[in-house]
Amino acid sequence: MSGTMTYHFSVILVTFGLLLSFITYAMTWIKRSLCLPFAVLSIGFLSYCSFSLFILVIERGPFEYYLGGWPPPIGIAYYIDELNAFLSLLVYLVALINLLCNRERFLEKQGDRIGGTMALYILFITGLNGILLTADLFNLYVLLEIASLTGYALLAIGDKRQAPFASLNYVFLGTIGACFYLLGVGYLYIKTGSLNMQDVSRLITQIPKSPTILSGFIFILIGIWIKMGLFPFHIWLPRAYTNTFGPISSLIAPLGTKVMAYVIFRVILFVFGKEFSFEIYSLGHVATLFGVAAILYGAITALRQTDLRRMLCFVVITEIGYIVAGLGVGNINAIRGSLLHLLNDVAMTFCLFLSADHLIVNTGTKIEELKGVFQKTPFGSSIYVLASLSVIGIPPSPGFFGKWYLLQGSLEAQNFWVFGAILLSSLLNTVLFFRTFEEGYYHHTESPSYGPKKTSLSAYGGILASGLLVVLMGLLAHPIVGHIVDPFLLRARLP
Amino acid sequence: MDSILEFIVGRYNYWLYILLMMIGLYAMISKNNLTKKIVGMNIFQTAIILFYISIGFKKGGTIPILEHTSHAVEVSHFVNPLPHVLMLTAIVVSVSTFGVALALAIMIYREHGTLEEDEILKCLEQ
Amino acid sequence: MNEIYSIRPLWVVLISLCAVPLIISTKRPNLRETWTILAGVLKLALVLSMLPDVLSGSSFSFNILTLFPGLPFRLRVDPMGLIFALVASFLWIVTSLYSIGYMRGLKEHSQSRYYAFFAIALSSTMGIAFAANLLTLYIFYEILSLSTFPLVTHHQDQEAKASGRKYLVYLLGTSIGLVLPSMIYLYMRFNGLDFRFGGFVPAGGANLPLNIACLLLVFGFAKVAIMPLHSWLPAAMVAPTPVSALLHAVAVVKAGAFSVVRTILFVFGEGFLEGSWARPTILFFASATVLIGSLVALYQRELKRLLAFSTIAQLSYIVLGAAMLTEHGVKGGILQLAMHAFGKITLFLGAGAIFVATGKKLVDQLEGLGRTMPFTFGAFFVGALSIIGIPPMGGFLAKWELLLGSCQSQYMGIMGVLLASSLLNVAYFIPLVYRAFFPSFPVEGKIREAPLFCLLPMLATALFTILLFFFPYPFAQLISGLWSQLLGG
Amino acid sequence: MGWQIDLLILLMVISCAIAAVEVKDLLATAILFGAYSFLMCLLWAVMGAVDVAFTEASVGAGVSTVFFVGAIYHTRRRTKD
Amino acid sequence: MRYLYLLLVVLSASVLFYATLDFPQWGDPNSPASLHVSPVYLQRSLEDTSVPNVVTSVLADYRGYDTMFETTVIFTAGLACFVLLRVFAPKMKDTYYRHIQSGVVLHIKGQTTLLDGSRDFERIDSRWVPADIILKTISRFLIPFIQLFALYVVAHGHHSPGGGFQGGVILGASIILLSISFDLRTGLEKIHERGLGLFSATGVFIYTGIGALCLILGKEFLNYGVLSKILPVDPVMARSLGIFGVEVGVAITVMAVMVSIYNYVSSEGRLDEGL
Repeated sequence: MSGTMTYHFSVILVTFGLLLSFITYAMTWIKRSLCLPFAVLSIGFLSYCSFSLFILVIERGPFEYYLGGWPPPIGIAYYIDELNAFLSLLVYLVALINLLCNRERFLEKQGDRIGGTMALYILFITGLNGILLTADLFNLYVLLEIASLTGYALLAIGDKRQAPFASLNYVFLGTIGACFYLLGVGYLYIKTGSLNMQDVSRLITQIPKSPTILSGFIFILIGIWIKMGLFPFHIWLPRAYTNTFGPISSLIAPLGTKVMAYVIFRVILFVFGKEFSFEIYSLGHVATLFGVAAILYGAITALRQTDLRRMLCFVVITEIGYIVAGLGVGNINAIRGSLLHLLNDVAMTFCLFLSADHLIVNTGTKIEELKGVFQKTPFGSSIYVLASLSVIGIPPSPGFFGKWYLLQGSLEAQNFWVFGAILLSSLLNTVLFFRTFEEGYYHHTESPSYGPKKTSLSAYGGILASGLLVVLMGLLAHPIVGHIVDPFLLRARLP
Repeated sequence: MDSILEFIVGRYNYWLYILLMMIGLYAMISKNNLTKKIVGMNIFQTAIILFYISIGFKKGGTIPILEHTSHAVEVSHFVNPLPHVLMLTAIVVSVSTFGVALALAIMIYREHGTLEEDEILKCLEQ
Repeated sequence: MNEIYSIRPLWVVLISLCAVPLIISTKRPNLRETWTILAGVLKLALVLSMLPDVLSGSSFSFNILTLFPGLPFRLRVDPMGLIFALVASFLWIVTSLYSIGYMRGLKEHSQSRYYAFFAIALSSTMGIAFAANLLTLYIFYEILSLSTFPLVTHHQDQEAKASGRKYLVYLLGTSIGLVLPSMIYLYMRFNGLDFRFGGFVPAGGANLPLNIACLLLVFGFAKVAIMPLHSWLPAAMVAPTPVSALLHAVAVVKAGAFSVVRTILFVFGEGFLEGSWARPTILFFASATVLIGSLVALYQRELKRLLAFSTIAQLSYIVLGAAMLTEHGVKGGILQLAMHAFGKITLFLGAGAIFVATGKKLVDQLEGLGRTMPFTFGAFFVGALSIIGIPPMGGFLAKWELLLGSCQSQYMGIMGVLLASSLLNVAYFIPLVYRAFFPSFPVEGKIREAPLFCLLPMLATALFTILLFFFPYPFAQLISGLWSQLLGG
Repeated sequence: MGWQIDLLILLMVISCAIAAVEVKDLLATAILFGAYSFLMCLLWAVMGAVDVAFTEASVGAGVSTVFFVGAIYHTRRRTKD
Repeated sequence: MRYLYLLLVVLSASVLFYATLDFPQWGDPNSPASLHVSPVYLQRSLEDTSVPNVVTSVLADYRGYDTMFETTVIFTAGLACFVLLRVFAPKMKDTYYRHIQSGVVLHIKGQTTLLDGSRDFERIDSRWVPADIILKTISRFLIPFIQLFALYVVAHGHHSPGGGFQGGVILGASIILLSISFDLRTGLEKIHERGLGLFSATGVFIYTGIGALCLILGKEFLNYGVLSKILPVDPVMARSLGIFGVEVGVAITVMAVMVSIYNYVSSEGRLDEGL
């Protein structure tokens, strides 16, 4: 029994996610005060499940799960390997820490609608989790829709004037992205007849030079790149993440774009195959071009921003640029670097947004309003400094390791565009973040009249936990690459 | 000569679906009124559903409902059911997005008093 | 030459890090200062405990964790590292005592932050000293520049902001912009960055990218303040004096010099550098720095800026010594690393004492202070002599070795540079001290000596500069051991 | 005979779509949008997708038109472009 | 700016057109799509699930997981409208009462509670338009039949086109018809917001619950065959019953969500008087 029980573990994660979110919503009509504690408990339980799933996968290696008992081409299958189990663990950790850290602010902001918001919160994470684990192209579309629908609703909570309009723009661009993805899947379906990833990749190799497969490839890529917020399609990202409610931006900013970045790797390496997409469709040049453009655009526009959280959004765009540039370079070190950067980036962006949100609560959203914040909340600002140093890429932090592999890969591939762009953006990031440090550090008032706003103990605990997560990811960089990233690359038959 | 005609007859449907998609996409991108954009979005989604259904269509195939007969099922008599299942989901997804977009439009109207994008952008600037 | 695998080097690095939480948490100033000094004493004791084994030729090493395949985060104690560690840890104790007097004398604000970042800076200096490969050195190098930033900008005023910005642009910019790419290139080519006697780059210096990598590394470690990238050092003089005393005379700039010597001797080695065009360029820039540094020091009005430019000149001695690649040249360079530390720290402590006692900063304000502050100016005179290289002071030994080395190497021009710069040293130090003792006009006003806490450390370092001339016990033996391994290794 | 009907309905669908997008009055858009959905459902019925046609008729033509009219009721009816 | 959009649209149209060159003929029976997986569905549907309508069997059994997430999507839409639009704060508002016999209208300022007691006063909306009597009687007459038809559609999903979604929507539409022809308050009296919320949650809960039940009984998630352990039927009938149970769950959720979205959209979240 225990053998099958652990085998079923993968689907428990998503199923209980759904069940618990329905109960959380039902709680608003049964006993409204129970909603928040119930949500916190359920996310805690889900994180425990995802942790044990991760341990299970590390021990027994990847495995497949047939939904409804039907083998893949007929039914839908799950495929769980080390990388997506670890990423789903990160998703749950981020959600748990974020909720623990901002419980009071959610309650104070949403009041009686807290049950619905918490249900959306859990559904968002379950949707992301489903995207990570599924091995069926159409199921990926449906989960994509759940994640973005909950994303639209959550992002609309925020200041009344800006958030709904930003969220509606996100709806339009997100729907275009999802429909392009659906169109791409349709094109693959019309030529291959199946929807399972492995099945489709097996059939595609038999019909290499077909315009339908090529345009299917193009549309799937464009669709996911819109959801990822890559450079030319990033228009929705800064406005959506800046005007929303603080804790929600620190939930969606680190997770939304990164899970879609994982989908890019899954689709290119496992559905179309690396040699297929790089040689025949010359993806390398396109991805490098877009990646470098994203890096430079993100770094330069971030310098011009006056609002702190808007500046961080452009940092997110730069990070996405790193990941895509690494994919564009194509050799094993660069892809290893971009995958590692993807994992580290979840922790870094989360810690950055959480601590920046803490600073914004105490001072104001503009950067020059950050005067003397280092003295006012020394603890929150030190975690903010830790996170930004990791984004710049100071050695002991996780950001450095990702950059190291990316630089090494691009040097081996003689791709000096990517090499130069990464170095230049690190320097621009340094200037960027030290500008905020100067604001916070220099305006030292002799008698600090105002202490930090009544931030509760759990808020400090949450920020500390996110800081520890970043430090841990830094120290564990080598084992992460060894046990999680390399097996994924091995299975993708990379040279 | 008839091969070209036959080629066209075999594909004019897809070209008209593409035209429909582009109407939706164009409306969604270029229209100034937010409600018009929402309508464009829905047209775009239904056009893709149309494309999927036409993948499954077979000439001479009836609706995929089988009777309890003795002999084996002749596959070419029935239309391919898989796209229909997929498109049931897509329709529900398009209605849900439609509902959420309308809710957002109402929120925007409650705050800004207008649904014209240029007026909203102007008063967001101050 | 056996390898002892022990955790001691890690303890040396971690001691002051453990002191940081204690420093931040204690409220009472006296208890807080005792933590700093206790950490300093413990660190020195641990470093000294490693001395006998290293002298007998063995070396300690400790593997903390693997960062990249074939590139561990590894500490390894060898004679050169030990010299630098000895100097830094001893002078940390001296400077902590001094800064108690200084900070209390001027009633500076947020002193616990000051001591905490001081401790972090020292632990990263130890890390640089004991780094076993280029990446570990780079990691500690970055932490050092970040932890010294709040110290340099301690006064948090407009001037501190400008100099802090320049400090960071130079140090972080060059380390990310220049050192990182060359390090990655080396790792890519030799997939390993461990320091090895005689360098791990194969002989044959005609290879262009390797030359460029060598130059990038030498100029990347901008803390050594070679001419084009030197202007952060005078700007950093806005810091409180104990910071400029320890950091900008001993820890930070010596870390830069130490890293450059590591790259020249332990990464590229003489096999590669003999034929390469990188070596003459380094020599040219270093000698240019020596001459121009000393010349500019002549025209400085502010005492600390004068000392800063003299430090820039003296640092390039070390680079010159290493780049000569002759036995005496290398010995002289490393000896200079130690001797200059003691000499220069005495000068800076003297300048601080004058500032605490009289609040005077400019050179020509020092007229006639020697009469009323005999001890300060006595120590100042001793330090100046050691910098110039007059026999009874330690500095002479280093200069002597350097001159011998320049004879051995085929670049005779270096001897001329060294002699000219010694003359320039005399030109800007001796008149200053002379005018202090024999003023041209009588000095009015009652000026008392500096507080005891400032005087004692200064006199101690002055005493040491003299002692080191007669018993250069630990450094001479360490260097001779080092050279035999370089040749033998 | 089949493909002529199919082409005719398709052309009507396209004209409904263009009209729905171009007309200025939102209520007219709602009605046209309902007609568009209904014709679409007709097209699918012709193509044998009976389930999907039924759903589109009830969901597309029915409920979303009601939501659309409800939303217009609370916002403005005239549009600028 | 308009030409840039036009250019974008034409560009994507050209890529789409470029792809159609390689498409199989429209409606050609042996196109790859209808040869690879769909024959399996057609042939095995009857003996696996004894459900003649292949679409329903694929919908709820072979690819039942998709439909579960589809129901979650519709549930999320209801949730989003609740979170975004619902306003709980009762604004102090004027209320209007009309004396039924004489037609006199009382305008009471700022008092929200109902005027107590007398039956000869009826509450009316501020923008009161007398609901057309013809409309009211017809809708009162029609609604039961619509609901009956809806239940038929849900129940008969196995044999004829229809099923959970269509039935749920029609059921919801009947209640919306009630709210439109009378006014939202009467619609709310028939099924209150609390009921709608609970219904939408229980519907999806039923669907996922059945799947979890199969999991607990040992087989994979949503594998209805294993229900034969607890139901006195053979695995094939168990599958068909599983499909029916799932369809009922879907119908409940869709009905509740459609009505609640209408309520929130038409009254801007205040749930006072609708259209």
